[in-house]
Amino acid sequence: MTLEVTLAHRQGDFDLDVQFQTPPGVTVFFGPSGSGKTTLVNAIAGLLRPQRGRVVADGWVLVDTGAKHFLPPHRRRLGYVFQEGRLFPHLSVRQNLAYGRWFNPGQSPGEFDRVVELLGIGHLLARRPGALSGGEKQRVAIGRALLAAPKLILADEPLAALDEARKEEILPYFERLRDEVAVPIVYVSHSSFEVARLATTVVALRHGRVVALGPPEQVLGDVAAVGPRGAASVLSVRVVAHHADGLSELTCGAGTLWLPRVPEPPGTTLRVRIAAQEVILSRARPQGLSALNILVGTVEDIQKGRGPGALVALRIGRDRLLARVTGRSIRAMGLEPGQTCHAIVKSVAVAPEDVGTTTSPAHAG
Amino acid sequence: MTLEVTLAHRQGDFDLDVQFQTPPGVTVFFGPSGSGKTTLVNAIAGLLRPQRGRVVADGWVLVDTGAKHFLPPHRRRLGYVFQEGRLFPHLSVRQNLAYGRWFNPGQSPGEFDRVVELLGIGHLLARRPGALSGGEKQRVAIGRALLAAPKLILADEPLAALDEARKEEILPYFERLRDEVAVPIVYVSHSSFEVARLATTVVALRHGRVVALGPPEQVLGDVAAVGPRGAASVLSVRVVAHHADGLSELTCGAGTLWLPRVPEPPGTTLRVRIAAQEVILSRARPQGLSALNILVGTVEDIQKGRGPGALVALRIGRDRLLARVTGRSIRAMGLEPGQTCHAIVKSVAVAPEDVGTTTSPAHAG
Amino acid sequence: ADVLVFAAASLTDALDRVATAWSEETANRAILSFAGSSALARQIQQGAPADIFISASVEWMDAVEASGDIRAGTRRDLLANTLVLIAHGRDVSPVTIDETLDLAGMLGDERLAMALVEAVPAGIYGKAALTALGLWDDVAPLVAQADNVRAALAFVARNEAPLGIVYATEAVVEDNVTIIANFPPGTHAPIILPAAMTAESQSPAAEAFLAYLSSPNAREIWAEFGFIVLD
Amino acid sequence: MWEAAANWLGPAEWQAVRLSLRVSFWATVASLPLGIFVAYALARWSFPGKQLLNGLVHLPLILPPVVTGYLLLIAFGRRGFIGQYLEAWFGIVLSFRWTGAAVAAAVMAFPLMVRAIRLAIEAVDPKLEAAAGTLGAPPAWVFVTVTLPLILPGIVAGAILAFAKAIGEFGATITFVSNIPGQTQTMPSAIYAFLQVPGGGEAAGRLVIVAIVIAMAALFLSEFIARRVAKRVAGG
Amino acid sequence: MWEAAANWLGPAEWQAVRLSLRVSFWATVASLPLGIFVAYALARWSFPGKQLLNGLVHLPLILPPVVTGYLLLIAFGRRGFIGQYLEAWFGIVLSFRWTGAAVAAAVMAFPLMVRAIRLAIEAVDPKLEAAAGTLGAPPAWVFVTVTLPLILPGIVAGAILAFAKAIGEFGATITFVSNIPGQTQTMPSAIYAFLQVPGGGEAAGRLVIVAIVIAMAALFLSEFIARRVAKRVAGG
Ligand SMILES: Nc1ncnc2c1ncn2[C@@H]1O[C@H](COP(=O)(O)OP(=O)(O)OP(=O)(O)O)[C@@H](O)[C@H]1O
Ligand SMILES: Nc1ncnc2c1ncn2[C@@H]1O[C@H](COP(=O)(O)OP(=O)(O)OP(=O)(O)O)[C@@H](O)[C@H]1O
Ligand SMILES: [Mg+2]
Ligand SMILES: [Mg+2]
Repeated sequence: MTLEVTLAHRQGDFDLDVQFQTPPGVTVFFGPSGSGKTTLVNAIAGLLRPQRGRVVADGWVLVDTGAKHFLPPHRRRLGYVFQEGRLFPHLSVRQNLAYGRWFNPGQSPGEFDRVVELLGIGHLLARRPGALSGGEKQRVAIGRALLAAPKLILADEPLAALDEARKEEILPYFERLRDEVAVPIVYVSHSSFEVARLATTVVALRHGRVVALGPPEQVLGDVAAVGPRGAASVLSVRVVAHHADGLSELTCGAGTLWLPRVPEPPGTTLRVRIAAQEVILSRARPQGLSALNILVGTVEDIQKGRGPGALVALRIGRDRLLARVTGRSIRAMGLEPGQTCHAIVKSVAVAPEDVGTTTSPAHAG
Repeated sequence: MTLEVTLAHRQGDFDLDVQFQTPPGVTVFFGPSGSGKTTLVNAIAGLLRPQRGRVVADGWVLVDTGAKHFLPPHRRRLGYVFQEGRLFPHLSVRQNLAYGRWFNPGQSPGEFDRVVELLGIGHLLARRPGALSGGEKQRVAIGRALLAAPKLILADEPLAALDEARKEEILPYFERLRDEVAVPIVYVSHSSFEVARLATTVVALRHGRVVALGPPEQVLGDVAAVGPRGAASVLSVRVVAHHADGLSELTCGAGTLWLPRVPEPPGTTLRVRIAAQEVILSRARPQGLSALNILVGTVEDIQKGRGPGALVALRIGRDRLLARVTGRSIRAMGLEPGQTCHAIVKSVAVAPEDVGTTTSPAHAG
Repeated sequence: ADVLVFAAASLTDALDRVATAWSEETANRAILSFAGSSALARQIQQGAPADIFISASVEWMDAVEASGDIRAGTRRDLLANTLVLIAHGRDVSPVTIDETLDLAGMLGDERLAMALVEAVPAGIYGKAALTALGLWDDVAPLVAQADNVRAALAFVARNEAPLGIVYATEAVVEDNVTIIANFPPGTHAPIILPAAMTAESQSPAAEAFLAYLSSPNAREIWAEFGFIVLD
Repeated sequence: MWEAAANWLGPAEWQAVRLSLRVSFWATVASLPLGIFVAYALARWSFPGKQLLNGLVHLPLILPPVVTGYLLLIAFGRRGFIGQYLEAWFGIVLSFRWTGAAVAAAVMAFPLMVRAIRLAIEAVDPKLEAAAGTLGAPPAWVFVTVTLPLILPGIVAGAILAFAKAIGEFGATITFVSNIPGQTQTMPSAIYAFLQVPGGGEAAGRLVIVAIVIAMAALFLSEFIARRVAKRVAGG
Repeated sequence: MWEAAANWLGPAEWQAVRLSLRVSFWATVASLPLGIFVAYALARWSFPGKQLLNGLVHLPLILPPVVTGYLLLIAFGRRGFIGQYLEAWFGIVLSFRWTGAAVAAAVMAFPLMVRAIRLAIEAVDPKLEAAAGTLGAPPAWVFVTVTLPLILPGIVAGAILAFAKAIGEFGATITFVSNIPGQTQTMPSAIYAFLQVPGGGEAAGRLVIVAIVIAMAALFLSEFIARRVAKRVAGG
């Protein structure tokens, strides 16, 4: 599904004015608090009638103020995970989860159990939302949206209230929706982990305007859009083999990566987010380190930031790897564009949440 | 303020049964969703009347079911940041912020402006909560609690809805409250960053029971309590000098650390969280790396986890530094307890949020 | 001086005229409070500041007298009224009321409008008359009882009920009804409206007003409204 | 003992009690759907004539009951401008029937019912209704599955208020449908009749006690229902 | 034109209109604090006799107005078991004064007022009140700064309902304080008096129109206030 959004809407002092088009997959809205992410999602959901604009999902016109067309929310076949839960207080968890099924009966019966298990809410089914903890509420809200058999999932910071372990369990489910079920997803997040992991396309927002738009490897490498500490590279890698000591061997453009075992079978193409600040550079080939991954590349460019750090981009085969190092190191090492350089990446520094399955073909290019 | 809590409370299937005593400073409740964090905080606030138990803050008995004593919440002088905001919908942001001042008029007049500025909510003062974004609401909720001139701050995941940059701005304020104003703080968090940064004491909860209790360097090093990816060390360091290239020189037990400039003046003692997975080990002294920090220590012990990783503890002077490496690396390097080993830590890998001012003296030991 | 008169609601328009005439003649003022006799009587028993009480029923005057709330010697039977059978419409031929009248047949499946037959004087008199004539048992199931005579009149005036039993004083002023028969005097107890001064009356003009009610001027007005003035 | 209680009231009085219950029950139940509809329209929609509708609904509260009864007579009497068509087209006769008493009671109680339900609707967070919409529920379904359960306490309150009002309604009823034992003589009419005769106070008092008992029972029931609903929503 | 409007009603009628306004205003305003208190107690506290209080509050709704008026007369009349002490100790005389009419109207309207306010209180999230408590606000202050503003629409609704009811109240008033022009003859009593006179329908109709206009104005006002309050809470 492609998503075409052109919107102009003013509420109070806040002015939303965006125009973008994204390819199928997961579109992540990324931006600081108050930048207009929820407003935008509401406009797509039909909960907000934009003053001017047009939203088209996969050729299906959801709203077009010019043509005085407005599809009411209940005809849009959504699964919206609200930022504030919005569970029905008078219904049990089970009834909340089943709510959307009335209108979309085409759901396979096993799906309910699968989602309940995934979210770890089986023991809560008989309760009412009033008796849930914050994180439990949010999990039920996710389940309710997923079980509506939606044609478009809208998730507004669905994982913010959850602990790392729980996030780790739920994220792959969104990936599967993206890749296997091919449900288009609009996802709001503050977390660059989640962005790298899920996004097909990132829409970076600030003050109601789009400040960057593109695949995560591009937007996350754009210091202007994500800030120096958010900078990361996303490498496309292929699983070669799984080894007995719990490591998986992967190959990327020009080298081998060793990561803690990934679940995908050999041959699968994955994407790996490597935070720029986790990469160590060395002119000479380093010896005897505990770090297993040493990739060789060419320095493509060096951006000095405002702080003590600098962002070094290495070209490694087809990929671009970013390393964030101090200016002092650059001087000490005499780094300059064109030089050959080794990048050291710890296996264990690549978190499972940094490894995701690749998205639709649109991305391969 | 010491906090003494003994509680037994049953709600539905959930059974809270805890007993602990914490020293002055920040007590962080850490644990997965549904582990009882909010329930515990509510009991301290007096919003929940425990079935059995006793809560004493600094010798002040807040509740003692044995003695049939129960201090109502409004007499406890709290500043409670609720997990769900709970702003007063009929009051403007300004009135929400000023609410607690009616009852605690001892506040310095500049404090209001300071907190408003810190939280970046100056442009919202005239609005009502209905017209705020999720993160803005949460910031106002934090401000409201801070401005009540509380004797005890309770903060239930106050930063979960905020982006990294905003977190980064607000965390130091909590530190200042802890260190300068010496307000005791009870803080709920999922994030081990926040734990390491703020906690004087961590109370790790699971299923309504305390599973670990102690200073963050201990609890965060306890894989059983925080999981392998949460493991981190917390080093006590002293600021030596600030250099022109934006780096600060710090000294820890046995070596020099270079970090992106920290705001504290030379002489200050800080604590630095170093995630175990960001440390690279090397038997020989590494040369020509972009990483500036190379510390020498002795391997104290090696814990093999269930996965491909292992946790290596180095003794470096008075401190213990954890490194998470693969089992394969340990075999390749032939690492064993008692050996001398170099630890490589990138300057820029230590995020500003990993550097905090030290807490009360209780911690020096 | 002011005189506060508590009077049965069925006297409303006639007494208004009498009071106005009295005011014009004497420069005193009569303030009239109309309600059901029962309510007024109870209020007087509870110390209402009324000076004069004119009741639509002898029973309520008896009750007030028994509780010592009227001044001894001031009670007298002021007015009398007659009971009539009315029908809806202008040109309805009169009938004679006696034992042979097929009142139930005239009604068919429709209703005979009366005031409450156990409670409101007009209803009580009407029931007594029909009983005396032996007609009551037949028409009883067909009676629609209103809470006062005026409401019963309204049912007939709007043709909700074709026939009704009301006071002659009410019937003459309603355009949409015709009096088709007068009840013979012997069929019910005389319809008497007694008047008296209350025990607690303070007004110096109360006695004068009570007297004026039987004055020639007043008599003229009473007669105009169909009342019979007693003496 | 039971028999003693039964004999405490005469058969005519028992008849009035039974009739009052029937009239009030139907007045409440039959007007409830319309009451909910009107309350919803007033709470959530904006349309021309909204204030007029609002005023109309409140009219029976403002007008003396006798006036309301008289207006009902003019409108719904056998010769009334609506009543005659009701009879001609549907065979429905209200005047001098218990159904007419129910209509009078319903009309008098309507403003109370609508007000209570309307307040309840206004307290429902429209965000929950919006959430139901995003899950595919069309507006009518949202109303039935979300709004209606959430306003249940308000509906119960409104209905009980209306029932209580109907039990006590007198002026409009007697003016519209008079007082025919077994047909339209409700408790208040009977009480009124007793109060008109000297010494009737005792009999009236007995009926007053019965009315109080009935209304208290209804109130208890409504409290009970409202508490159960509130508890369910609070969780557990 | 203004004069024509003034002459449209006679001086006695204007007197009734003014009196009705005064009576209804004071009946509403004076009973409001008690109404809020009782509503709060019923909504939020549990105490022995709560159901009794609840029943007592509703009594005037259930009883025929005549009975309520009669009970008021017995209790608050000059010779009543309360009235005599009121007069002896405080010099307060209610019977046959406009103050008595106000008491009758207040008593009759009280259940409506309490019900509306109570519903509004029950819709307030106790979590907000708890939040105010944690910020140091003692319960009374929480009530004034949080609960009260949030239930304002309910209070306005309840007050206007009570006012409208007071404007239309007749049975209890005439039974308690009679129908004395200038003292206790409110609009409904005057309408009643007109209806006793053949041909008085037109004059009664004029007063009915005045009553409707007054009540409509009150309703408009309440809608307006409620909307403003709702808008403020929604944000902006
Ligand atoms: N009213 C209630 N009745 C029954 N069980 C409840 C009730 N409220 C909370 N619980 C349960 O108590 C447990 C602890 O809840 P609590 O809100 O303290 O969790 P938490 O640690 O704050 O979780 P989170 O991080 O998700 O907010 C949860 O399992 C929850 O389901
Ligand atoms: N009803 C309203 N009236 C005026 N301004 C509003 C209203 N609702 C939201 N805003 C403003 O619009 C801006 C965008 O809000 P939005 O909820 O879309 O932010 P967001 O990106 O979702 O932020 P967060 O991450 O904090 O949830 C904010 O600055 C907010 O203050
Ligand atoms: Mg948002
Ligand atoms: Mg919680």
